[in-house]
Amino acid sequence: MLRHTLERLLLAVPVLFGVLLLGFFLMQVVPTDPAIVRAGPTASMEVIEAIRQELGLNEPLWKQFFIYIGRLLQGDLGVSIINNVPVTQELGTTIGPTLELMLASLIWAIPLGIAMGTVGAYYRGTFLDRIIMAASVAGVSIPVFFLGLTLIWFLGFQYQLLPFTGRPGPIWTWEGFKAVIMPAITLGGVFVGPVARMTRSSVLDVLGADHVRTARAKGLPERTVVSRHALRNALVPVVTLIGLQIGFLLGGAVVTETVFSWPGIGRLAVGAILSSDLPMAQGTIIVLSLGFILVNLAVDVLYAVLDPRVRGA
Amino acid sequence: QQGNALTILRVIDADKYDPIRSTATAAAEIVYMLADTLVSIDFDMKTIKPLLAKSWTISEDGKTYTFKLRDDVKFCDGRPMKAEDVVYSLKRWTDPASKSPVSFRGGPVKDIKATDDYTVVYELKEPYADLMFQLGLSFASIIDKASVEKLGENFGVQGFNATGPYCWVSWTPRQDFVMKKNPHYAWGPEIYKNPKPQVEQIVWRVIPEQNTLMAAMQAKQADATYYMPYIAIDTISRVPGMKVQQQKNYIYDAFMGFKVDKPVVKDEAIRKAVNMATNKDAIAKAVYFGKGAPMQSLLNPSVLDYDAKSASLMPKFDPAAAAKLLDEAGWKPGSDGIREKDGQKATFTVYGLRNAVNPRISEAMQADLRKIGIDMKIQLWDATVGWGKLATQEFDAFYMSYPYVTANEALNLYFRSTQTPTPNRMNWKNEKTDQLLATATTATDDNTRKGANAAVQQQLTDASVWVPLVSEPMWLVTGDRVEGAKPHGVYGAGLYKGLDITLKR
Amino acid sequence: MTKPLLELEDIRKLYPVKKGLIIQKEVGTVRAVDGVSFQLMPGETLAVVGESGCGKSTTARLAMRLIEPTSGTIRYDGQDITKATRQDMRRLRRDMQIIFQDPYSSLNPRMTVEEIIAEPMVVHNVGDRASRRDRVRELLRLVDLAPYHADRYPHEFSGGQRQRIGIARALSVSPRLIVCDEPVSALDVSIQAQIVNLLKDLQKEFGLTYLFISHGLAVVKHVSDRVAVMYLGQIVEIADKKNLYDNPRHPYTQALLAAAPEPDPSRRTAMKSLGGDLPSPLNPPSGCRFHTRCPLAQERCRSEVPALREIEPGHRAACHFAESVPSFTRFRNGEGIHPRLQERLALYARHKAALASVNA
Amino acid sequence: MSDGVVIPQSPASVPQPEAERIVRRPSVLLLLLREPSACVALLTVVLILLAALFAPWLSPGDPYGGDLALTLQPPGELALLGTDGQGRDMITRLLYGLRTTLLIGFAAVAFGCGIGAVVGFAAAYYPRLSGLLMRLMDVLLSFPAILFGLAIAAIFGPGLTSVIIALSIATVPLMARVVRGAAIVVMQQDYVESARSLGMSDSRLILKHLLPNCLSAIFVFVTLRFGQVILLGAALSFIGLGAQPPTAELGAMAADGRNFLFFAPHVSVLPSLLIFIIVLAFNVLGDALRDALDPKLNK
Amino acid sequence: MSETILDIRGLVTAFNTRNGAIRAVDGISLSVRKGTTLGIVGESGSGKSMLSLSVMGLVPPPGRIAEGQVLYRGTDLTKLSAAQMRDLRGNRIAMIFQEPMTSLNPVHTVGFQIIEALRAHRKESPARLKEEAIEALRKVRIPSPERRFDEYPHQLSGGMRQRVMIAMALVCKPDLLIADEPTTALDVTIQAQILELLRELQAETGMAIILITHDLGVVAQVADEVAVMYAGKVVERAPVSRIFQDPQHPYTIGLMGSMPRMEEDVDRLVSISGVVPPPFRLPPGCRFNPRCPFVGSECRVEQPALAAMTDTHAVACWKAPLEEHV
Ligand SMILES: Nc1ncnc2c1ncn2[C@@H]1O[C@H](COP(=O)(O)OP(=O)(O)OP(=O)(O)O)[C@@H](O)[C@H]1O
Ligand SMILES: Nc1ncnc2c1ncn2[C@@H]1O[C@H](COP(=O)(O)OP(=O)(O)OP(=O)(O)O)[C@@H](O)[C@H]1O
Ligand SMILES: [Mg+2]
Ligand SMILES: [Mg+2]
Ligand code: NI
Repeated sequence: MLRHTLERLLLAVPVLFGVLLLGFFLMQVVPTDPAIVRAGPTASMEVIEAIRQELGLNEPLWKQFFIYIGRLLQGDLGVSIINNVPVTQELGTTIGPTLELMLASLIWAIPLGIAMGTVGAYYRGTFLDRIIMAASVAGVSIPVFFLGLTLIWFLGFQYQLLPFTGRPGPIWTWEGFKAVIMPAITLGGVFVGPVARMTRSSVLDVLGADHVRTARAKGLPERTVVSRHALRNALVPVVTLIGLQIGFLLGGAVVTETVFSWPGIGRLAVGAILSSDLPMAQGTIIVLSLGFILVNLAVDVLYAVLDPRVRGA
Repeated sequence: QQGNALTILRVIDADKYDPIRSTATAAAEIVYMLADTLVSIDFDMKTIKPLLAKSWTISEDGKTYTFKLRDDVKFCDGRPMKAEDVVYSLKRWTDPASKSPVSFRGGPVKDIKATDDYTVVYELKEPYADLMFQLGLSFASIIDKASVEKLGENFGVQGFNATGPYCWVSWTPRQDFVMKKNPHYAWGPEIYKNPKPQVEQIVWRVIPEQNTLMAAMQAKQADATYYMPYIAIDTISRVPGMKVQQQKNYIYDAFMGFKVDKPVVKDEAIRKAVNMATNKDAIAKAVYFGKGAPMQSLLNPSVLDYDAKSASLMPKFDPAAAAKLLDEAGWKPGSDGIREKDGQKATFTVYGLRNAVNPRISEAMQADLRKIGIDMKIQLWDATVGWGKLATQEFDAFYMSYPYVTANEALNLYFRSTQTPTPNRMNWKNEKTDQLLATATTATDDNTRKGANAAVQQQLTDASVWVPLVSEPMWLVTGDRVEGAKPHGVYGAGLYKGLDITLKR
Repeated sequence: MTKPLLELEDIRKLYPVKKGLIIQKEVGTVRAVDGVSFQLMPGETLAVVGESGCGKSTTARLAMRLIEPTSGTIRYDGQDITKATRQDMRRLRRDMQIIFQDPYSSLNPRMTVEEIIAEPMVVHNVGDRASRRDRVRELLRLVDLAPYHADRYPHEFSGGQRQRIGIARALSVSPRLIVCDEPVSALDVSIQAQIVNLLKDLQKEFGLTYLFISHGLAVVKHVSDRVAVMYLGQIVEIADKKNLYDNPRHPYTQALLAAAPEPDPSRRTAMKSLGGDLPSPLNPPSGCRFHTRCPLAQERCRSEVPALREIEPGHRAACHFAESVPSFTRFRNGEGIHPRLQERLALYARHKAALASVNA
Repeated sequence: MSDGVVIPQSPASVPQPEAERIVRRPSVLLLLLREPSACVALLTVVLILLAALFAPWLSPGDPYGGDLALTLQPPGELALLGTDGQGRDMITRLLYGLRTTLLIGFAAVAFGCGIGAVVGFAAAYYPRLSGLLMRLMDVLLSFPAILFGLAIAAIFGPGLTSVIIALSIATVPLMARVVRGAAIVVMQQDYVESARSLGMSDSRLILKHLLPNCLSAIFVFVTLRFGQVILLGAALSFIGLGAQPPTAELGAMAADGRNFLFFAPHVSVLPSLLIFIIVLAFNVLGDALRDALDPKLNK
Repeated sequence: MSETILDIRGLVTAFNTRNGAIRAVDGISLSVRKGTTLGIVGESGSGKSMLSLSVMGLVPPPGRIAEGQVLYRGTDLTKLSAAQMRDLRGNRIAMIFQEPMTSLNPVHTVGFQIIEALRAHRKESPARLKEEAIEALRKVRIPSPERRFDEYPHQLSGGMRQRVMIAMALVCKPDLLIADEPTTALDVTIQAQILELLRELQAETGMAIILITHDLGVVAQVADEVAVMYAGKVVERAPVSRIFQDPQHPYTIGLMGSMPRMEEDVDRLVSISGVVPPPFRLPPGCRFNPRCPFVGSECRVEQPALAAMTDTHAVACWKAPLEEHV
């Protein structure tokens, strides 16, 4: 299993390289000149040219890429061309809040989604099932910012229950915990639906399986049958979905971070790409893609935990 | 609930807080509190008052400025400020070697030197009428040499040491900027009642989303902001405890500029027609919800050297006349309602930043212009890409809004032929303008300066290089804990030094 | 003497088993088919029997060159087709068709019966639209389906009917050889009997040659002329039907016969079955592959690979002791069916025939 | 023994074709219509399509010309659903916005799924290509869609084209996975083997056997993705990269209108609601299709 | 005569479907005595599995038991509460299924699944449970049961899995074992092993077995009594020897004839024409009539009841006894 994990890890390397390459060249085609960005709106041409020289932007493209990769291998992500802050430092300060936000969203969204899906599958075709499915479909149909602003309007402003202006501290502090609630509801809200739906169809499949009938024939109580024999087996596709949806979640994160002034990496990435802050944009792309790859790696490993048949392979 | 900290909300962060490295107003509003300048600018935006310099003299030929400094000024780290600090800071600003985008603001410097510990001599190669105002801008802040050298590129990113009423505590980009009271500070400009800061701590918080900002103010999660959306100002002013104040002398103007060498818009008739067809009153009402003033002149009436005569030359809103003008100039309506001349469609592309107002202004103008048969295509860009885009020659016209202190500054900045391609995005290269501006800039007497500036204003108004739109007012909103706050607004810095503010309880 | 229609000579199909995603390491080889040789005469039925996973389907696919053999030679009609080009193969494919086990997955659910049956003709450019249409109706009649079935989709049919459609498809281009990969295993006995009868009728009518794969010795006895018994990728015994059933010479064949339940309660035997399971074709046992389960295994069996050798004319077995293996006869002709039952069956058949003639 | 074979009395005893007929599985449409929620969804989709198609005829006003004197009017007599920040009639804007939004959805899904399907089939059919193709898809997949949107917008400038390109690219890897998965299952079916045994060409095999049997999986994915694409488009509009003014697009309208959210909620709420309805309808339809196409559920 | 363990009386199991109500089991009466085996044969879809699931109280929704009684040692199972039924299930009445590949949960170890069955009905210490489970594995002749205990189903061969299933079913020492086609998916050699095992275990424990199959050979080898089912009904019931000597129902005869035999060389098999009608389109009268060579006019009108011919032999056919034809 360790070997399995290691090999998956190795397999991720070319993907990561591809992401880097793609990211780098995408940034190159962006018609904005980073030198102008750095110089500011009222700078003169000479100043801009001087900055171009300084940033090495006059080097050929491939050379820039390899210089970049070379530095990357030494763990040097460069410094922001806008404010000279090392990219690693910026990433360091923003990744925490984003992780917190994602974690806070997933921690309720996944269990809730799974529970809803399971209940829906078990009571298939009943009114309860319909309600649950309607709710989960509705959940994936609302624009994220709309949900966020509505929450702010009601919970934050009308009833003044919760703060919504950023992250006063880590989520394990009381202030931080309160502040993360609304963003987490907003972001998690888009996640519950897909999880619930996938769980439902997956559990439904398994509920019809022979071994569930066997479990019933043994005289096990329904609760055990559903949790131990149906849900447990149904988790693999759910886990896959979660892995894939992490990417989608990021889209929501950018919006959520903006609405709630959450100082996360999503906003950093948007800002960096838009401002042609090449090193910073690259850095965020690496981190986000790496995150995605790692999550899916974890998913792979989780398969083996969930399904002994995968372990041998 | 924030204890004894004053929380100020704003919508955007600066990329760094080195006075000479950032032109953003978001930087200026912080730097003004962290550092001081030799002179201060009064609430009227016209009067220069002492600050670090208690007095000054200007030589007859207008080339030598001698400043007498206060002797009681201390940096945040407790070190007393001397003339050498001033010399270092000003040289750093004006020296071309420091590649600052704002060096030119220092004028044609010959030398800056200290004659004793408290005297600084600022020598120019030729007279520079704007100098005193420029010395009042945050770019000319006096900073600590040791700290600059120690932090290098990270000065204004990781730390800062200067003589402002507040000291750098921490900066989390895109989130919070925290500053605390400078314990030594007692040299606040006389425009304030109390020369000492009275708030222990100030937290500047970035809230990129307008609605959130508005809700946060109303939910009392913050104390002050001058970024309140215009639509909310009336509502807010009705909320008990909330105070809304307007800075009438605030100079921050929105305009549309033409690239005068581009097809279609190089035709003066088109430019004039656009000017006449744009309903500025409606824009001020609808887009600014009546909180902005329509601009009927090239420059802001509150600004030094504003020329009332050229303002009267500005054509009034009159779509019918505009249409007639176009007819006369040979622009005939085509089959689709868009005018044509010599096979050329009356269409042009406008670029601008995507901020709160530009989308709406541009759409309103687009509708106005369609009525007289001109097709305006809009392309708005996010703030960060936008500056790059606005440096290109891809577009025919652009939206811009800018803060300034004198007419001379504004005109020099935008209309000198040496300022192409940016910030002279109009590609306005006119010898007469250049000459007049040179005269105004080097004038040593007020009248010469005023006259030359007025002549430029008339020339530009006549050529319809700009379509002035709205003068954006500043509205300071404060919560019930705050007392003594008064909007200032120089270079967008709504609270300027932040003195006189106290927190109840 | 006629020459064989199909001849397999020492055919092997090995699947390397790799481990690892990047640095692939070969950890073994599945010897799915390991040196199989047989000849198939025109018009005869050769059955291949054996336990699940012994390589029957692989052999069938190899015979049709649907998969490439690792080594060995396949001759069709005297011509070596092992290295035939795609073009040549295409022409040959008209002559050989295949019928599959699973009647549910062998028909494309998105095609009508007509399209399915006509497809081989379309692919091989046989006839025009109208003639193909006629041919489809004719084939449907041939397999006891009605012409109006042509416009329906497979899901509208029962398993047996689908199998008939599969047979009709195979017959559409008038092949000479049909490979039947367990064509009746998935069907109910009653339907199985119908299909088996149909296959036999068709063979008689068109002189077809069948390679008939099955795991049921009973069915095989009913349809085949010769039988090959496979064990772990190899043929262990091949003989005429009569010889094989009356005088099996390989212990495995005997074990298979012994394990088949006898449909007569009066002769309940203690089912002396083989112990253990089929070993994995990955690393098959050394020597005689059957030695791990063979009741007669001796030291020699463990080390020495027995050759498939002729015991008597037309009867070959791969056992060192083929001659000395105790004789074993489980089923003797006529024995076992109670006379009363026999009468009943005859009566049933008569009534059925009478009813059929009335309806016709 | 006797030959008293009972001779059937009437021809009625001959097995009639009817008697033998196994009930036809009803068509997918019929199965869909059995489900009330699917009916409603289908009806909604049809209505939405019609509304978008006939927007110029249905709208009472001009989508681009507004009256700045009459901005942010609440729904009422003057304008049934009020006016927006430029004084334009909301109904008109919504109808035109619907057009653009559907265009984004259709275009992105068509391009993305088209390319994705080709890649997916290629990967399933040519195992040798599979590794390379799927790694490529992984690269696209690990590149967050929203960043794609940003980069594309930065290159081509914000606007419809960029949104469509970005969303198409983001759809490709997902579609490729779905198609590959479905195609591999189909490839294992005996009828594919049987088709191979006939020696037919690869193209015929893919078009005649593989594609039709993957269609249901494709169809379900497409309907669900359609909704997602519209939402992603709205998110892009939120950060200012969507359709540019004055183009009416629901996502952009909702995003721009949020500035008046607390004062003239209809400007943002109505387009949001419409997005919600579209996405909901397509989701429900997709789910119902999945059920209708699942042979397990209606045997 | 030994005690009757299970007595099914007029059992009807119905499904309400879109095509109308389907009676998958339509008025079946059967009984099994201690220590004996009842074989049930019939074509696919004749309701064999539904019958056994009805006994277990496991009819999948939307199916339900509509009529009749299932008397287990005199208690009517159809009247029991879910909890009471659960107590019996797996404990007194156990069941094994056709597909050993899918009937075990792939994500739990074999041992765990056996212990689970035990733990549902016995309160014992974990160590004791494990001991019993291993004992059960040993009983079904699984080599080195201690090692197998911790293995997952996919690590076992089909035959081994079926043994595990049997071990799991028998671990609580039930009175009645329902085996639904326990050997259909297995090779003949393995089938022989499993059948032998069942026979031995029955001799040892004296449990009653209901063995469902469609292989008449299997029935001949292990059943004491046979019930032939067609389209939800029992059409013939008799001791095994009678069924194989003197089948009365045309359907039974057809099945006998359809079976290829190794002891007989026949040119054509005697087959039954046609196919089983779908349950929602059953013909009027005798359900077999469209396929029956002996069909008469009465057959198309009225359903024959299962009538006793002798003490032990009952048949549902208007033409029975077929003697006069012989
Ligand atoms: N593509 C493949 N890769 C690896 N091993 C394979 C492959 N195809 C078949 N095998 C192995 O080859 C052996 C023979 O398989 P084959 O399908 O020919 O058996 P069979 O006799 O037809 O079995 P059954 O009766 O179950 O159909 C099996 O052990 C199988 O696992
Ligand atoms: N969920 C259901 N809905 C409707 N009808 C059903 C359902 N489940 C089973 N049936 C019907 O019940 C009848 C009996 O099915 P059952 O599984 O008992 O047959 P069987 O004799 O066990 O067949 P096999 O030999 O294939 O296992 C079938 O005709 C089937 O159509
Ligand atoms: Mg096979
Ligand atoms: Mg069954
Ligand atoms: Ni008779």
